[in-house]
Amino acid sequence: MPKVNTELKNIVEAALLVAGQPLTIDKLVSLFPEDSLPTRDEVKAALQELESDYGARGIELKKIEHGYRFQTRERYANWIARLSEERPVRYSRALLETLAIIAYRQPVTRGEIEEIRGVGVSTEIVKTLLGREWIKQVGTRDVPGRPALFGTTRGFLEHFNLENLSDLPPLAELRDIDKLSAELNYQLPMDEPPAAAPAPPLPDRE
Amino acid sequence: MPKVNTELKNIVEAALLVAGQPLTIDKLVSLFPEDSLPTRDEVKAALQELESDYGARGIELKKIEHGYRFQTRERYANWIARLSEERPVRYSRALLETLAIIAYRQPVTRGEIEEIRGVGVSTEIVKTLLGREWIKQVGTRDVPGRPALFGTTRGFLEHFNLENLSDLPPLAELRDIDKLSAELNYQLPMDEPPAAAPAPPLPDRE
Amino acid sequence: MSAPQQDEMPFAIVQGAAVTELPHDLYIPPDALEVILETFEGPLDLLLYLIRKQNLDILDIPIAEITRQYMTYVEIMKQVRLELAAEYLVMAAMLAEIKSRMLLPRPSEDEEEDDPRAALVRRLQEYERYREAAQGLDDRPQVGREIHLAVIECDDRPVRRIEPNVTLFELLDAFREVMQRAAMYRHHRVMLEPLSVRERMTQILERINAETFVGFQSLFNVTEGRMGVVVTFMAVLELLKESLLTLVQNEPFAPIYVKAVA
Repeated sequence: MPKVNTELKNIVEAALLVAGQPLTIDKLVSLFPEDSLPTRDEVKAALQELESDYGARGIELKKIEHGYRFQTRERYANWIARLSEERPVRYSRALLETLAIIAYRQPVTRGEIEEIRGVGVSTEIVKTLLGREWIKQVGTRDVPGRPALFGTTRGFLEHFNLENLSDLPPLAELRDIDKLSAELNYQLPMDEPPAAAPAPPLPDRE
Repeated sequence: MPKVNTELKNIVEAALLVAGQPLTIDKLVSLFPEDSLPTRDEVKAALQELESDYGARGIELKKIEHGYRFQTRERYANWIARLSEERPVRYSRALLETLAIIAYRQPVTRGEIEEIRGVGVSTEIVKTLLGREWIKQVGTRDVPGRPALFGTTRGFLEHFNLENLSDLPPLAELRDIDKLSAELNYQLPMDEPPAAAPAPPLPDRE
Repeated sequence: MSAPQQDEMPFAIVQGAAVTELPHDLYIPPDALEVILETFEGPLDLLLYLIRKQNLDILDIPIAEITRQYMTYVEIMKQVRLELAAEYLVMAAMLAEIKSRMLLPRPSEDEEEDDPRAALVRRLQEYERYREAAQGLDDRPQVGREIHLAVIECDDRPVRRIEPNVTLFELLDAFREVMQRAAMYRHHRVMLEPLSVRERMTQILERINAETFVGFQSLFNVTEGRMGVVVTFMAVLELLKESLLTLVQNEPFAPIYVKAVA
C-alpha cells in the first residue's frame, strides 16, 4: 500500500464533499493534471485513510457501486431531521412492492410484477419509479407485444444506501409445498380454524 | 471551556456538512430535543474543536457573519474546478435543426430558418451556436430590417470532421439515413480524417 | 359512510344472507372500514391478512374458513367501494374452486394427487416474500430520510463548461426531419444549391464588405482548378440573384469589382 500523500487525501476529501454524489476512483484521478496523476492505488489508499479518519465522526464514507460519497451517520438522523421543515416522502406499499419485485427479480416485465402481486400495476407507479430514476427499461422481452423489461439503476442503490444489489437482504425462503399438512381439512364445513398451527417461525433467510 | 461531548460534536459536524448554508449557534442548539438542549457555550466549544480538527484537512470551518459553514480550502480550488467539467447538457432538437439548416442553406437569415422549420428560432439558440463558433454572421440581407446572414465556420467543419461542406451528404441521401449512419459512425472518432470518401455527387435539389 | 346507520341497512349480501353487522372476526371498527379496505394491495394481500390474523401457517390454510372470510370482505368492498379490482373476483372464484375440489372424495392412497391448495399457497408465499422485501426496502436508511449526503458549497468554484458533443449523424437526422416537415408545406419549397456553392457564398461574403471594392478576379483561386472556378462563379451569381453583392464595371473590359450590398 503506497504511503498516502496528505495533499492527495485532502483533495479527495474536498472533492467528495463538494460533489454531493458518489465519485469513482477514475473520476478522482481525473481531477489531477496530466503531469501529476496519482495512481488508482494511491487514490484507493487515500480513501481508506479517510474512511478510518471519519470512523467515529458525524459523517462516514460510503461506497455505492464504484463510487464513494460522504453521508451522515444513520444514528444522527433525528437531529439532522430537525434541520429542515420538510417531511420526508412516504412511498405507498404498491410502489414499494413493485420496486422490490423489480429489484429482486430483474429484469422483469410489468406483467410479471402483476402476476406476483395479484393486481394491476398502475402506470402512475411505473412513471414515478422511472421519474425518480430508481428503475429503467433494460430491454424488451421477446414475446408478443414485446413488453419492456425493467431493472434497477444506480440511483436506486444510492437512495437505499446499497453498495450493490447483493447488499439487499435475501428474500425469505420458499418453504416446500410438500410440507403441506398431510391432513387436508376435509372436515367441511368448518367455522373454526384448525386447532394446531402455532405462529409460524420467522421465515428462514436463504 | 466545557468539555466537548463527542456526540454533540458529531451532530454539529453532520449538520454543518449537510445544511448547504451557514448555520447559527441558535440553529444548531435547536436540533436537539427540549430535554437535552446543549448550551450555546457547549456548541461553541464543539465548533472550536471542529475548527482545529479540520485545521489541516481538505475543507475548513469558516464563520460567516453569525453562521458557521464548511468550505473547501482555497488552495484546492483548481482540483475541485475539474469536478464540474462533466455533465454537458444535450443540445435541443431545435438547435440541431437550426444548425443543419444553416449548414445546408447558408448564407441564411433567421427568418428563413424559421420559415423552413415552421417555428421560431430562439435568440438563445443563435447565441449558443455563435458562442460555440459553429456559425458566424457573414453579412446582412438587403431587405427591411437588414437581417443578419449566417454561415458555418471552419470550427464547424473541424468539429464534424469535414474537409469542406460538400462532404455533407446531399439531401437525397439523407432520406436513407439508416444506411448512411452506418458509414458515418464508422468515421468517428473525430481525430481521424474521414475515410477518403470520393466527393459526393452534387446534391439534388428539392 | 361505511358505518351502518340503521340496522336494516345491510353491509353486504353474502351467500344470500344480509350482513348487517360486521363479522366479529373482521376486527374492524366500522368507520375505519373503508380506510382498511383501501390498504389492501389486492386479493393476495387480503388473503395473507386473513391468514396472519389468525396465526395460521400459509402451508396449512383452512380453505373453507378463509374463503368464507374472504367472501365477506369482497362483498363489503363491493358495497362500499364503487370499483373493486376484478382480481378480487377472480380470486373468489379460485377459492371456491379449491374448496369444491377439496370436498371431492380423497384419491386412492397410492395416487399422488396435488393438494388443490398448492398453487394458491405458492402464490401466497411468493407474494409474501416480496411484500416483506418491500417492507425491508422501506426500512432501509434512505437518502433524505435517515441519511443525508454531505455537500458543501464552494462559492468561487470556477465552472469549466464542457460543451455537449454532437455527432454528424445527429445533425443529419435533425436536418432530414426538418426537411420532411418542410416538405409538407408545398409553398415552402426549399431550394438547395449544391453545398459547395453554398459554402463558397459564405466565404465570398466574408471577404467582401459594403465599404470597399474587391477585385472580381481575386475571388477566384486558380489552384482550385476548373471545378473550383465554376463553383466560385456560381456562388457569385447566386449572391447577385439574392442581391447580396453588387458587381461594378466602370467601362467595357475594365476590371470588375465586387462589394457587399450596403
